[in-house]
Amino acid sequence: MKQDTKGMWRCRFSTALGVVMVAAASLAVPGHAHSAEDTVVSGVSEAAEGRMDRGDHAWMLASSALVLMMTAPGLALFYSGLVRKKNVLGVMMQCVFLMGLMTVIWALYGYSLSFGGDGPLIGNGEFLLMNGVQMVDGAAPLEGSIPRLTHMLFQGMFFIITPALIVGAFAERMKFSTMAVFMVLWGTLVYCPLCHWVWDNGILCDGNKTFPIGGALDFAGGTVVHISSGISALVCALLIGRRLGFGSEPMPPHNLTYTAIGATMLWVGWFGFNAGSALAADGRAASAFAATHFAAAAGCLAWSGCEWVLRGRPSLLGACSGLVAGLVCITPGSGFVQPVSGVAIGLAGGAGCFFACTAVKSRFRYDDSLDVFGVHGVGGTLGALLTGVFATRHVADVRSGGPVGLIEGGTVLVNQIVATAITWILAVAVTFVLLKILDATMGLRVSQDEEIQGLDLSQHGEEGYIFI
Amino acid sequence: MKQDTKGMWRCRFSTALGVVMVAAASLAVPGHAHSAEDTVVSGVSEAAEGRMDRGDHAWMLASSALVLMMTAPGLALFYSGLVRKKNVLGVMMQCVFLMGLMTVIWALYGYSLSFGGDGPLIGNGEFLLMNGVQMVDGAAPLEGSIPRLTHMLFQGMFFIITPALIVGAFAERMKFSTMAVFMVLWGTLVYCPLCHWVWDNGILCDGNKTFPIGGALDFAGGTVVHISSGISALVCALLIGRRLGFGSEPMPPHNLTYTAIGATMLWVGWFGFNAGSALAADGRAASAFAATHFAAAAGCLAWSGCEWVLRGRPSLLGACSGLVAGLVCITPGSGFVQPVSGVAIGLAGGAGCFFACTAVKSRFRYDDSLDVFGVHGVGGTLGALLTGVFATRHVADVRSGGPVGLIEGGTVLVNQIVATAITWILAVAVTFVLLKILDATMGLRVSQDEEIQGLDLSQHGEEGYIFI
Amino acid sequence: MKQDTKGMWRCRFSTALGVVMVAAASLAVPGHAHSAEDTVVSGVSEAAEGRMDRGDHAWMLASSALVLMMTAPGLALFYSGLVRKKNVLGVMMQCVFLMGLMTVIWALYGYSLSFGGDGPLIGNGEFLLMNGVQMVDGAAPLEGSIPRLTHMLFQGMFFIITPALIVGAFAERMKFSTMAVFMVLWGTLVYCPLCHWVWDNGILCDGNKTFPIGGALDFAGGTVVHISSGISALVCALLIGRRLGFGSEPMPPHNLTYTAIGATMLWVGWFGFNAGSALAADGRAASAFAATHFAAAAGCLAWSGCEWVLRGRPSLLGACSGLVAGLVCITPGSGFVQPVSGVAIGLAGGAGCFFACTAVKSRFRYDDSLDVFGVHGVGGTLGALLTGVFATRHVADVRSGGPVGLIEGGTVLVNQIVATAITWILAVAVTFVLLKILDATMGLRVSQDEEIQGLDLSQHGEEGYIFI
Amino acid sequence: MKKIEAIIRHFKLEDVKSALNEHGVQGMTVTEVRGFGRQKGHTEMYRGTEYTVDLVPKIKLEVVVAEDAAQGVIETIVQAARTGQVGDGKIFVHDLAQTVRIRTGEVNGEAI
Amino acid sequence: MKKIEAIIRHFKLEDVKSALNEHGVQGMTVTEVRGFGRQKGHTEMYRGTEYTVDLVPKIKLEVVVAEDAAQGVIETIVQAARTGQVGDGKIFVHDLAQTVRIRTGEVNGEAI
Amino acid sequence: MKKIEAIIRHFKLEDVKSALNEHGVQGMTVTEVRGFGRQKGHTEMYRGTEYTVDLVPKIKLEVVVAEDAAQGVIETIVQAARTGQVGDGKIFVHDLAQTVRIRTGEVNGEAI
Ligand SMILES: Nc1ncnc2c1ncn2[C@@H]1O[C@H](COP(=O)(O)OP(=O)(O)O)[C@@H](O)[C@H]1O
Ligand SMILES: Nc1ncnc2c1ncn2[C@@H]1O[C@H](COP(=O)(O)OP(=O)(O)O)[C@@H](O)[C@H]1O
Ligand SMILES: Nc1ncnc2c1ncn2[C@@H]1O[C@H](COP(=O)(O)OP(=O)(O)O)[C@@H](O)[C@H]1O
Repeated sequence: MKQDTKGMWRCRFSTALGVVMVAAASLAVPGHAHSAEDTVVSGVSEAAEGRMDRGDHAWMLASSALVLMMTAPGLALFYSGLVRKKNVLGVMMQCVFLMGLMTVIWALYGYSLSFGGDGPLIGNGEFLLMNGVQMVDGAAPLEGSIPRLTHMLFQGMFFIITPALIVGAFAERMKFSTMAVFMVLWGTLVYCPLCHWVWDNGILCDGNKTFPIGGALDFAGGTVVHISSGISALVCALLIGRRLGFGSEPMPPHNLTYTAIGATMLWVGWFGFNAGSALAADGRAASAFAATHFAAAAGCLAWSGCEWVLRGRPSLLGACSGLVAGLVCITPGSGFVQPVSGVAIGLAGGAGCFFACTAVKSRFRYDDSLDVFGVHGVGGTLGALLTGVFATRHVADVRSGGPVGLIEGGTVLVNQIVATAITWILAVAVTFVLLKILDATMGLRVSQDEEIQGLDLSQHGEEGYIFI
Repeated sequence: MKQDTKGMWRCRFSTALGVVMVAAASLAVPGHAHSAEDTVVSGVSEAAEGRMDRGDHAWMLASSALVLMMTAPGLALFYSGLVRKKNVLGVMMQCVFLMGLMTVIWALYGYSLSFGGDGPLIGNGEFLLMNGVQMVDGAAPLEGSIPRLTHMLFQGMFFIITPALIVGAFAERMKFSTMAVFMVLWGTLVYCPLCHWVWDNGILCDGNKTFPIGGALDFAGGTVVHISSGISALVCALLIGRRLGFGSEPMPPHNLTYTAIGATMLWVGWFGFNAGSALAADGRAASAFAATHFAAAAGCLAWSGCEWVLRGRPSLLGACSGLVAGLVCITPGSGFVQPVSGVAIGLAGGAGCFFACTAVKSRFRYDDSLDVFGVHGVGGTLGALLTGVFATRHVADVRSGGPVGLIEGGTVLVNQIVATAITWILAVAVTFVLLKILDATMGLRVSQDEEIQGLDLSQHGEEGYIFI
Repeated sequence: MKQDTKGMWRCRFSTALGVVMVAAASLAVPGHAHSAEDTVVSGVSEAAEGRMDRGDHAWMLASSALVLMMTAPGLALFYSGLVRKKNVLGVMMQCVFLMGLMTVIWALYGYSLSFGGDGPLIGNGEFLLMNGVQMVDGAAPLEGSIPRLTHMLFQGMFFIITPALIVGAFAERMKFSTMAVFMVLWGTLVYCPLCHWVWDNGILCDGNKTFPIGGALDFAGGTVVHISSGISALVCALLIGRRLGFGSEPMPPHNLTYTAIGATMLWVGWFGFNAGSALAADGRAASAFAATHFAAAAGCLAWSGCEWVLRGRPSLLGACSGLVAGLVCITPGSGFVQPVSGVAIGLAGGAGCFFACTAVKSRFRYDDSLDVFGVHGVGGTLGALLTGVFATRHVADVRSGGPVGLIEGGTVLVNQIVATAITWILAVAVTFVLLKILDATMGLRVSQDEEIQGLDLSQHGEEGYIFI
Repeated sequence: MKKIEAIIRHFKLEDVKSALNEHGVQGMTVTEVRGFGRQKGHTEMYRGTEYTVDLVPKIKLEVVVAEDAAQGVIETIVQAARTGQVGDGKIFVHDLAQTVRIRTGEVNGEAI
Repeated sequence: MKKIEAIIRHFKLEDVKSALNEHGVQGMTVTEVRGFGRQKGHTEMYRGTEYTVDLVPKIKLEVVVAEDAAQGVIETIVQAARTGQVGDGKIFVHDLAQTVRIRTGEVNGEAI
Repeated sequence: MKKIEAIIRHFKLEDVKSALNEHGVQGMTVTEVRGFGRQKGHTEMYRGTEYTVDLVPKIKLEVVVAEDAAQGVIETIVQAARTGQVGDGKIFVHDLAQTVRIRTGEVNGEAI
């Protein structure tokens, strides 16, 4: 079996055939006595390859909607509450505009570059301009048990949120036009290759023969989404530089109610993100849903617990940051670990990111304004490694019956480390080069005056709240 | 085939029978070798007529929830952010109260008037008080592959949002009681007939024999929802008159963060609106979902692009207005055009509505306060026409294999023009008469003092924000 | 038949077998002629016991997400808008923190205590630490037609929102640490037993042989969620005492826009709550969805109508309170009554809770700050009784063909009264004892200074809005 | 120099501002305040609890002008802000000891 | 005439307002401000960054009264606003050159 | 005693506050205001409707100090708040008739 997550269906043909036989048999004898207590459903799709399952499809449509909701209103609120009042629209605008921009890129060539063909390094032109994705003569091509259109949509929502996450690193100072160009290039040169490597049988796909040691178990985007964006964010923060007054002026969040609304919307939307990554409404989707839910809860408790112990009281921002950290951390493993491990992973994520956003950040004094590195970079990396520890064949038998995670005695942790390292390198290198080029050509930052005035007015000519 | 969208199932019986046979056959031989790559699923429901499909049903329940979310919090936030602080609750109250009022009307007689019987002009009493819709002896009557109850619910959400859209035209000045009475009458006399004409095999239903030239392709409500509300809105704006101080005082939006949250919620909810209009979780739902998504994205880019070019910088309000314009514009065609055409339609919608809300509006100086005409009237009309251009048999074979849209060499554009014109006439005539009557009896506007004080206090005795 | 709602599947084995046979037969002859008009679907799951239905599962995953959204952002916004500015984060924090805390408890032992085993009084250790719930060898144990994991998740969302509802009673004054401890104990000692009694074949489960007179019809949580929380809230309000300045200082809601956003999110989320309680995407889910929708609408009209008549104008807070009251009131009956009865029940709920929150509250002068008792206690009780009036065998044949509700000539009203009384007693007794103990050990209230300063600063060290 | 402080109705701000502009006033400062006075506010009712909202939203306008310009400014404000109904507001006139323009350091007359 | 400007604690507004009311004061203007003084604020912590919040939310109350009423009003405010803890606030008394009621054009004594 | 009222730019608050602190000023009150002056604001465009936003967000700072300290405080503010660009703001100096510390009832010099 070559790959095991979003592009999983394609490589499952042979095993599935057997399943279909069994399913067919059981269909033929529907009355045969299961005890309701003991009966179980296979995590492997019961739907035959090549037959659409409308239950799966219903869940995937809902999941796509949920993941779009994560970027906005979710992330837009989460981030915009954390900046100063004069930049509230600037942050929202970056999120909303990226929803438009990345979607069009995805339609034109992004999906094709990510999921076209079988090459080890990059997709091909197979699905350019939605060819081979759209309906032909009233029939929609399938990917697994859902229309390929829906696969394209669901994956396209990830292509929006990943760059949108980076926005937090250079909040309150980046030039809007440069941001837009950067994101198109970043999406094309970091996201699409990475996505292809991990989820379309590329070099980082577990089971890939070309590069067998780096195959990552990444159910919903630990490497592709969180590590890539979190690491790139750190590079952005370092190259773009600190905000004026950073360290001397107070820059407290201007509206924590928005941050809380956004964070809880992220929690809700993340069910689509993680459980949707099963690409089916099967048992594994349920398992991923539960692991996600438990990790968010545990992350919330861990971060606010750390605050409670170390600072005397838990804060709402802490609880919200913690739940997001828990969600980030469970993302790669959500479909490989047991839900109860989600509690452990969430605790680790909450505490680890707390540490990264407090001790580490104040030690090195980079201005990663909204802690994209601290939460997504650190949380994603932690999650990728912990997947190698907790993954179990009970949830996904990716080693043909052999042990998977460290706890079972398996060795995927090695692959996880290699894949993570490669992702770090790719993200750092490409982001660094892109920013250097853009700095020389367009300029990365707004002028000092514009920064002082705030991005709302200087970049968009609007104000957030007008109460007089 | 008499009709092709929401009420489509009823008229599909004969073709479906064949499909069922094939489906049955394939069920009987489940192992027969499809290549996962090549297999496709028919957009036509595989579920036999008269058998419930729980996958379809799951998606329709979710869609119903999504469409309710569009009215509130979605539209309520989108609109209330655009008014002045003293009217923020007034707008929200109109949305929330209409959710209550229109729903009860729908339960009592609205659904029956819209979807009862087969008459060319109006529904009958078949479903009054939910008779024939509710369960009998533990069994729920079906409409296609879903319970008729769910059909009623989904359609009922449209009966809420359509009048709620109009609210933006007379924001900040209309008398609340008159608004409520107007909406009940408007819903009864404009919405229900139109809905019946287009979606229940009435005179504007594509394939209707009585009036064959006006049959509209309207997948999710270009005529029924957007043209009807947008045109009526213009009549309202003209008859109710401008706000005090319009043109002399600045009336900038008091809270653009709300507008952005609302707009992005509309984007998310619109997936239910458009893809839900397939009434199934089938390939066509996926296609409509994708077209919707692409059009929203393209609309967002188009409007903010226009601003960028003409005004030097893109604004968040522009991006949000543009995405809504794109969504409006794709609505009628979402289930008839290819997703990639959604990009073109979205661009046209964004640019067209930008033009309508700037040049046209400032030329004629009507006070359509929140641009209901500019976005829904213009965007809906544009969308209806573009459906006639881009519709293709690949998505919906409504001409029995013949060409459909102009690009394919088809002629539905003529029907689209006729149907649009009829909708304009109906909306203008009924709205005009209703408002004249209400003006003479109840009065349309609040008193000048009340308008100055703001609707929050004068109509509802409340204030939006109390920070002191 | 022993029980009829969430745990219903387990006790349906025998009848289901028959259904399966029929279903199988119909599968075998797929082409046999149904008239689309006349065909109906049984409310009873067509899916065989012991076979997963992915359509059901898709809906249950979506429902779980919707119910989480109810607590936050839904309830968090609804409540936080009603308090004074200095306590806005305090309320949100309680909601968010409870999402974390209760979820972890649920994973550890809560689900097992509620749904383990068949004992009449309390669950057992069967599902401790998710044993027997998680996947084993790639297969997920089932509960009815969905994975048990999903059953656990869906039910777990109720375990979050129920304590979160109580938060409104002691808003603006309770000590955060004591709140956390209280909720863990309350969840363990009130929620889990009650949940087991009503939904897992315990003494209050309709059809239970041990205690036949108290079996409640409670489809989605009238007793388990609303009565339990509403009555406990009253005890909290009385024992914790009034806010400083209650009755002398004005304490108007600081941000009604949040309250409206929250209320409408509750409406949307409640579809998951009630229709999801069918545990399937079947006809009964559709019926419950419709009843819920109609009751919310009617409640909205009833409360604002009362205000209109008695006070001269309807308010947004009234409309929002009314819709929530309607939703509360329909909750127990949603899967037992016809949708059209939902209108009546919603009207009763809206008017009854209006009366409770105005006349009753001002008569007795307890400081139930956000009207948890007035809405959930009163509305839940009213709903439980009205279920006994309107329940009908047409929706759920719980008396083997005999009449159910009073209107049909049935006698379940007696059971409803007994079950409600027992729930009141349990809630009052346990809450009273817990609070007395906590008062003596940890202290219930923040200090007077902290209360004056506001919980945001005193408990969490943060401010909601910083605009300077 | 005088500082003229005017408490006016929210919706009169625009009128007053343009009247002052025409009258030659080149600067002013505006604050959102709540006022309590003869205008008895109104009753707001939240879920059955009645609040007498005696704190009505108002705008405070501060204009600093030269001694001799004061009377004209006051009259301009009075005219533009008047509706004749209770609640139109008040004007308070202060003597200023000194005025400085921060940008240039200019004082008094030149600073306005 | 005097303008009495009092910086008080948020939650004392109601007490002061009713004390003044009883004392016969018929009008006042209220503004939301933030104060910095001996009350050393507190520390807020946002994701590990510590902020000394020295700007504490306060209420500014402005009351204009006749010369001879001033002392009584000041005392009333002091009494109603006092808690005895650092941060109770300050009262600043200004001489007013003139007062005008916008609605009627009345000046000085009659305008209050 | 003098009350020094300074209208400054939003982002200069922190600088001015710490300059005053170093200069020994122990208290001040801050209000969010909007100013209109030479700084001509800017144009905001909402869906094609153009608004001249002449009301620019500013901060009003009020500091009460002893007579003789006033000049030093004014200079400190001018220095800290100056950018040299139009819109830096103004300082208005008032004579105060009286000052009271609510907590203790101390007056004038002791109250500051
Ligand atoms: N004595 C006062 N001191 C300070 N402000 C006052 C005073 N009297 C009135 N005001 C302010 O003037 C506003 C209008 O006063 P009000 O008495 O309601 O109407 P009018 O000015 O028409 O008599 C009040 O809302 C308040 O802000
Ligand atoms: N010198 C000053 N000038 C202007 N406002 C001041 C001054 N000193 C104090 N204040 C205001 O009074 C408030 C209370 O002062 P503070 O020194 O904290 O307590 P106290 O008045 O009890 O000594 C401050 O928050 C500030 O708003
Ligand atoms: N005559 C005035 N009265 C009251 N406030 C004024 C006056 N002139 C200016 N201001 C305030 O000072 C601010 C700055 O003034 P402005 O003329 O824009 O720049 P500058 O002070 O650099 O000349 C204004 O925004 C306004 O708040």
